[in-house]
Amino acid sequence: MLADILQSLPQVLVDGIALGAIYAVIALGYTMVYGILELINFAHGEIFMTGAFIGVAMLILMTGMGWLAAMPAILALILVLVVTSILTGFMGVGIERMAYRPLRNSPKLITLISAIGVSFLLQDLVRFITEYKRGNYILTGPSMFNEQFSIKFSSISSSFSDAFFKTSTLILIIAVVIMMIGLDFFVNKTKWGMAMRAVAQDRETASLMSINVNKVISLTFFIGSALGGATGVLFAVQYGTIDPYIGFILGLKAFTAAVLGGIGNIRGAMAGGLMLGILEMFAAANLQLLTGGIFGAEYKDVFAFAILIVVLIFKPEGLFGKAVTEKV
Amino acid sequence: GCNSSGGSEGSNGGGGSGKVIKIATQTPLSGGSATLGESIKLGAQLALEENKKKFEDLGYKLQLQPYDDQADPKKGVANAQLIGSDKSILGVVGHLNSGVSIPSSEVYEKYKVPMVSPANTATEVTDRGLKTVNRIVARDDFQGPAGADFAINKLGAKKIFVIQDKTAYGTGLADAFKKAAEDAGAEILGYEGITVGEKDFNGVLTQVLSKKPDLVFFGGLYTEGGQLIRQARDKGIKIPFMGGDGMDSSTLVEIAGDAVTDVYYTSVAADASKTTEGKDFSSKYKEKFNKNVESYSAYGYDSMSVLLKGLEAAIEGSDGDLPAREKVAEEIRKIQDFQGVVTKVGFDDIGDNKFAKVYIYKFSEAKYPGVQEGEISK
Amino acid sequence: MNKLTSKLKGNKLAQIILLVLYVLVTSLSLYLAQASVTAFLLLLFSLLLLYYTELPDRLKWLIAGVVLIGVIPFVSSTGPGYQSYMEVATVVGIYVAMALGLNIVVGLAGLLDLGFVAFFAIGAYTYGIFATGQAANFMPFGTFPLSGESFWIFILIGCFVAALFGVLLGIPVLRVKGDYLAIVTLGFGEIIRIVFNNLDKPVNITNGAMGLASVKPPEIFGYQFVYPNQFYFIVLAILFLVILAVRRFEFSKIGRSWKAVRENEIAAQSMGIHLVRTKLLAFAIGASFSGMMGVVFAAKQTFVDPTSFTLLESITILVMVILGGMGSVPGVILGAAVITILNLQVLTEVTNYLNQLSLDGVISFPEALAPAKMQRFIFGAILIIFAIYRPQGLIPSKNPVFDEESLKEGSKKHRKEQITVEPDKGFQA
Amino acid sequence: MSILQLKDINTYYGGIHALKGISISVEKGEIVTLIGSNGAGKSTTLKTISGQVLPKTGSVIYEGKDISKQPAHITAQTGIAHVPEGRRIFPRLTVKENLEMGAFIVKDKKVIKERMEQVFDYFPRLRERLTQKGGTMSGGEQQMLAMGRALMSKPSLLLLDEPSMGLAPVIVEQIFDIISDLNKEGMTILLVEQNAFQALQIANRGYVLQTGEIVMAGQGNELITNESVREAYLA
Amino acid sequence: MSILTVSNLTKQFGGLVAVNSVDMTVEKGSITAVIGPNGAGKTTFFNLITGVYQPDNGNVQLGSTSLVGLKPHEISRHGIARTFQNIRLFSNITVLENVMVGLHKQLKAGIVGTLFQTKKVREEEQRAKEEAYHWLEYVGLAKHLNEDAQNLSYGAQRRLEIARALATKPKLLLLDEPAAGMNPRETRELTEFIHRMREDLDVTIVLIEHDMKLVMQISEQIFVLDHGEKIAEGKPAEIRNNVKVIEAYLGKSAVTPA
Ligand SMILES: Nc1ncnc2c1ncn2[C@@H]1O[C@H](COP(=O)(O)OP(=O)(O)OP(=O)(O)O)[C@@H](O)[C@H]1O
Ligand SMILES: Nc1ncnc2c1ncn2[C@@H]1O[C@H](COP(=O)(O)OP(=O)(O)OP(=O)(O)O)[C@@H](O)[C@H]1O
Ligand SMILES: CC(C)C[C@H](N)C(=O)O
Ligand SMILES: [Mg+2]
Ligand SMILES: [Mg+2]
Repeated sequence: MLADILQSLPQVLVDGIALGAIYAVIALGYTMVYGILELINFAHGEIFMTGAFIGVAMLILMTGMGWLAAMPAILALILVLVVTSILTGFMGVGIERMAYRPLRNSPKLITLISAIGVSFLLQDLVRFITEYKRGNYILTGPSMFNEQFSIKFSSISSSFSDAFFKTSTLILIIAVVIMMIGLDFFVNKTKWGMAMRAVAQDRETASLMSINVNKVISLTFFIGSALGGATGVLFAVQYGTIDPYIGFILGLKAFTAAVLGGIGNIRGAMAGGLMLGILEMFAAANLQLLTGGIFGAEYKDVFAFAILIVVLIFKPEGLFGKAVTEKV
Repeated sequence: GCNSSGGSEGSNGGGGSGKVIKIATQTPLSGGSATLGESIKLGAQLALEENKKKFEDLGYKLQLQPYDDQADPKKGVANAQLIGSDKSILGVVGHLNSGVSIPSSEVYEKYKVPMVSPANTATEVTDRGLKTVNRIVARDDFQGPAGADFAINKLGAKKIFVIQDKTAYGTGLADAFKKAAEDAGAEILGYEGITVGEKDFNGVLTQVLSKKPDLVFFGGLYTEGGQLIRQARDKGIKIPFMGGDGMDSSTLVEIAGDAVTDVYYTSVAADASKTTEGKDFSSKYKEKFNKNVESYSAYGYDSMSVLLKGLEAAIEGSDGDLPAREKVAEEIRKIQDFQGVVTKVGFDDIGDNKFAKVYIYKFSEAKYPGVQEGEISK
Repeated sequence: MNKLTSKLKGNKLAQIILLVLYVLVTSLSLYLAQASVTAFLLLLFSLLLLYYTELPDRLKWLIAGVVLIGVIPFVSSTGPGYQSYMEVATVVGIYVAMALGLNIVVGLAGLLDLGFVAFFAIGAYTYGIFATGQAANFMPFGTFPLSGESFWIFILIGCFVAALFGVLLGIPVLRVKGDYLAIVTLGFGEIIRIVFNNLDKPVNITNGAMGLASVKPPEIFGYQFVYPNQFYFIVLAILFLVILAVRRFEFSKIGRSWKAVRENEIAAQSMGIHLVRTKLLAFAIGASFSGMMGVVFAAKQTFVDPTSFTLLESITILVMVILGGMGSVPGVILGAAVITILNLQVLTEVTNYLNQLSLDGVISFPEALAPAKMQRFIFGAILIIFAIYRPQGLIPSKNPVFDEESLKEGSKKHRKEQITVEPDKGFQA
Repeated sequence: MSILQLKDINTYYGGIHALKGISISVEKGEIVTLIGSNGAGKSTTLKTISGQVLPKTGSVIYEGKDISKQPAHITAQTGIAHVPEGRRIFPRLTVKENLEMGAFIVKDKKVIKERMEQVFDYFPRLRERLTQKGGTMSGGEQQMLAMGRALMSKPSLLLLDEPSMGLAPVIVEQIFDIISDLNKEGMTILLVEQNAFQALQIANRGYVLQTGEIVMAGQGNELITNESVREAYLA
Repeated sequence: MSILTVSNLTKQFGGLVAVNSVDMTVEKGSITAVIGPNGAGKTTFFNLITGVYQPDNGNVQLGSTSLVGLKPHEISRHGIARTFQNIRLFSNITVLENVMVGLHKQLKAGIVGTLFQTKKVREEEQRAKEEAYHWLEYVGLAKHLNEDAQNLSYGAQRRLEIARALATKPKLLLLDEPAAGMNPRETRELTEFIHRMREDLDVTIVLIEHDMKLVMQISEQIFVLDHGEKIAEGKPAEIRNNVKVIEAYLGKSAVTPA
């Protein structure tokens, strides 16, 4: 049994990291907004989804105009990523303005309702536009970066099998790593990053420090949503097909990842995302083996959630969250 | 028991040119499988409108009342209550999903509203022996074995990996397939479930990769199916895939792209373009709705036609009153040889269609529909 | 207008007269214009008006009882819409009870729970498994399905089993706080659903995704409950008990300790409140309401399957609580009613109506914008609008107002009992 | 010349009329103190100046400019630093980061460093605790941090809201010394205190606030000896 | 007779020793003050006694029972009540209910009794209201009974905390800086009030305070902490003149009080 598990481990890791990377970046968006407003921004999954649609729409458009063929694919992708993240970034800012800002001094949970509302609204809006334009809201983009690779783990040791993946997986992982490093640097090492953390802890006092609180909050939404949108594009390229409802499930998982890592903690979100991705993949591939066929892949979420719960029981502040003992 | 709701038949709105008889459709008009649901509704609408004249002559005004079950059992049941309590509704065409049909039909049975399903394949739909429930397509315990037979005897599959989507439909079909395949001597290497709505099935596929089967069977719908096939091919899994009527959709091809080659599917829906009646229907449909037919359009049409036939029989001798629902249900069940545009219909004692067939298709290129490879009747 | 309201204020007789008049008019219009949803909704609205009158509580309860037990079933009973109105009312009742349960957890004890529907599922399955042949798969003794007469006991059993699970969930969960709690409960909800969806192997307990069909309807002395108008009364009775219980808990030692824990855990503890027990009690009691309604739901649907218990369902219940006004019993009732009616009746009716229009060719929509498909959009928009314009909820929670005069008298006793020195002026600036 | 002038300020919290037509002036280089009992509106006055709450009517003139409608973060950039009641340090930022926040608009790292050194001269305890999270410091330590943070912006007008609250006598003494020192170095200070005696001792002038109104004004030493002030606030 | 005996009590936060081997004995019925510079560990000391933090070492004994390892609510049941340096009221409930929470452990109502509103439960509830009201009268907040706690002024909130603590019928009452934020006159009233509490209620009081006037007037015994260690204990007169205390805490001016 162990041998079987080992055998497929390289493949599980590659797939798990790819999925986990996506969770991780979406989780960042949750964590950032949570960190600053203590709001579970339910709409974030939908921003991700919108990003995916914008990206695919652009790619389809570019294919139609023959541009995609004319320029190196990677350049096209970068272009799409940049444009999409700017668009979704502004979208995030707009959502905050209209749906959250008016509620800033209201009870915390009511903003959650507004967020759920935005989430429904966006789902239907995207659905409507896509369906209107294409007659079907399940959208499949032009296929890109489909070259297949395999890493020859078997040559390292015969107890491993080779791992197969596509170019897009590689691109996805590289892009995500760049985004994360950039963000980590921004938040922890720059002044605006520090301002974000200060606003997160005490808005009123932050404003006494010459910080424009609204601007900082907008900035936070911009960055989080831009990252989310860009991830959407990467997701679409990796998985090919998208629909308006992908944001819900992925958002949920990503939020779980954020909590696993310690919500509000940027590195935690990254680690939590990767961990969740790998765990899920591992469970789907091996639960059957591990339980002698009693539980199968359908229990993978149970497995993931169970681990989450166990982690939180022993470390209630998440993996990377610092236990802040309340000063009494 | 004591039926306290019965009572007053009351005066129904209607008036004017005879009594209003409504026939409901209940299919998903929004959400994931709205396209299929819509096509059933439109097919049914077409049939109803063609029959309007006839019923007007009998002194009744026919009306279509479409409901949206959102492919959600709870919604289906809630709507069924509405349908049941609307006395002018004398029949239902629906649903698309067995998972919705099963609970909703419990309500129909309560109110004695006859239902004819154009698409449900799960065995439990009729196996409960409800008097009001009928379907015109084949059952999963016919479809599954037919697929298994084809996989083993035609494709030579010996080691099979079964995946299903953990819905009422997917489980039912996959179970039926698995059982038949095992009986026929194939080895089932794995039996796994995936989650509807997700997009990454690499975990399960890793198992497929390491178990090295020579065929994968998927019990589920095209959205997940397409994704599954595509990701399998990306992993270098080149063996044939097979699925059931849930894969019978042009969207499957869109999603899977070239990966769709070497995919087989059984379907309970005939290709309408094969017969002249079917072709006529398609062009009528296209003309009226400016849309191409989907696999279940014609079944929506035939279901409605069968239903109206039963209704017509029930009306005889009802003296211009609304016929009782029980009567309509009885008359429908009595139908033994009705010729529709895509299928002949004759119900057995639990409401299954004796003439239902299973068709086997293959995608050899990225084009829908696939090429028909076989047609199996009971 | 303003003048009118100010005149009405304080004038109880006028309020009663107007209310009765209102009920009469709406009842009459429902009675006459049979399938009128508007009339039905307007009649329901009278309950809200009743809430805002200044009548004594007992009278309010009495009037509400008369309207709910007598007027509504009676005036809607004659027409074709009868069962569907009763169905809507029944479902509203089920959701109200659940929302009230969640309100204890979220609104009173301040524990954010995103997996609340799990308890509903547990209730539903508890009855579903034993009231179908399912139980025979794993129970070596007994004959299944149990008869519909067991339903009544199962209401209690569902209540207890759900409460038990509430405690089971609570134990591990108590270490985590705030939004961590939210995600753990969410995980719990999902786990329960997935397990129910898959427990057809190795032993077939829940029949997996196929669900449990033909659940026995309730029965008593050979009288079967099958139709919505019958379930309406079952739900009404349970709901009455639930509201009574909630009210009593809220203004009791237990309710105060919930609120204390919500407001400040450390201070609550130092007042002698057992944190763990208090939270577990909130989980258990909240869950038990859901469990009871789960049983009713299973019997009403005569079918149970896991798709009825998704995360979206939990979120919807949470929306009812927050939108209605956290911690506010009338608010939560209104919230649950509004959301359910909106989803079940208004949006459906509106879309049906628009559908009919487009079928008749009166108007035409682009396919993608078909009204049936825009429900989420409309719902989302409504949520945002409500949130922004009623951030405290539809009926914000109010703290009880104590009558100072009566307390003044009573407090003298305590003075004599414990304190020797007259402490009257003292510490006052 | 007045560095700060409040003219007939009326401030409300919802329906609560917290400031009822207050007029105050502060000359450059002065220490002015506001005293008054709980809820008199002292904190509200400071908040109105720094822009945390907006007055309904009246004007706040700072260096000749009306800033009464100016948002807090702009006001903070113009040389007014506000040490809020209850310290309000950032609990999850370290001591060092808290101080850096004080100099948010300063771009030059070197300047920040210099100022931090000056703050450490006033409050050596802060140097020892550079990496401790603000939220875990004791009450007194937090007060030092809050003042240090305000000094990081080198304000020309410092608003202090009960800086001695909860501090050890020896620290209170220090704080008052520091206030005097800062003042000697040219900083103008508006001081709100419950500790009226000490406040009036170092103040040039004082105002007495009572339920949102100024009931008395005068030189610091005048007020100390005033009978009714003694009765009400000094006891 | 001593009511509270603390021995060798120690608490560390990371590398910081917040309370270091502190011994202390408090006489029943006395008023005792704990003073010391900011960050000396006074509040931490209270937290250790009330179970909010668990000590790393040492023992806390109330009468003859050891409190170490007990949860805060259990300690409260043993008869210790406290107020908090950073006010911790139940902000969104009424003033009267805040005090009623203090009565929590004296009320016997259980789930069943509550559900059925038995006569006993109803009567108990009525008595609780009256008693809570009585405590409000006692601290002079009676007229605010129906206000939300958060809407009280700062001084009133401090008083409410005391009323809430008194409602638990403590044998030992710990007050963490009760005079903070009060002006001298209010402080003087508080001083009288504390005296009166002791007389009326037969309660032992330990308080942390930086207002030396109050401390010197009121306390029979003073303990001085610095850097977590006890550096002095004694009568006010002794402490006032203790060189170590003057240096670490009082400052020069305190030697000649105003
Ligand atoms: N955020 C607020 N919302 C509503 N009312 C408030 C608010 N802040 C202060 N108040 C009210 O405004 C009045 C003045 O309060 P303020 O805080 O300015 O008094 P203060 O003189 O600083 O008192 P203290 O000595 O207690 O700090 C008080 O009646 C207070 O209750
Ligand atoms: N939860 C905690 N985590 C880390 N350090 C803490 C914690 N609580 C207290 N400390 C530290 O322990 C020391 C003692 O703090 P404590 O609050 O007991 O001081 P105090 O004597 O009450 O001071 P003050 O008079 O200013 O309130 C301080 O240096 C403080 O920073
Ligand atoms: C559309 C089809 C996949 C429906 C399926 N045959 C069912 O019974 O649910
Ligand atoms: Mg103040
Ligand atoms: Mg302290």
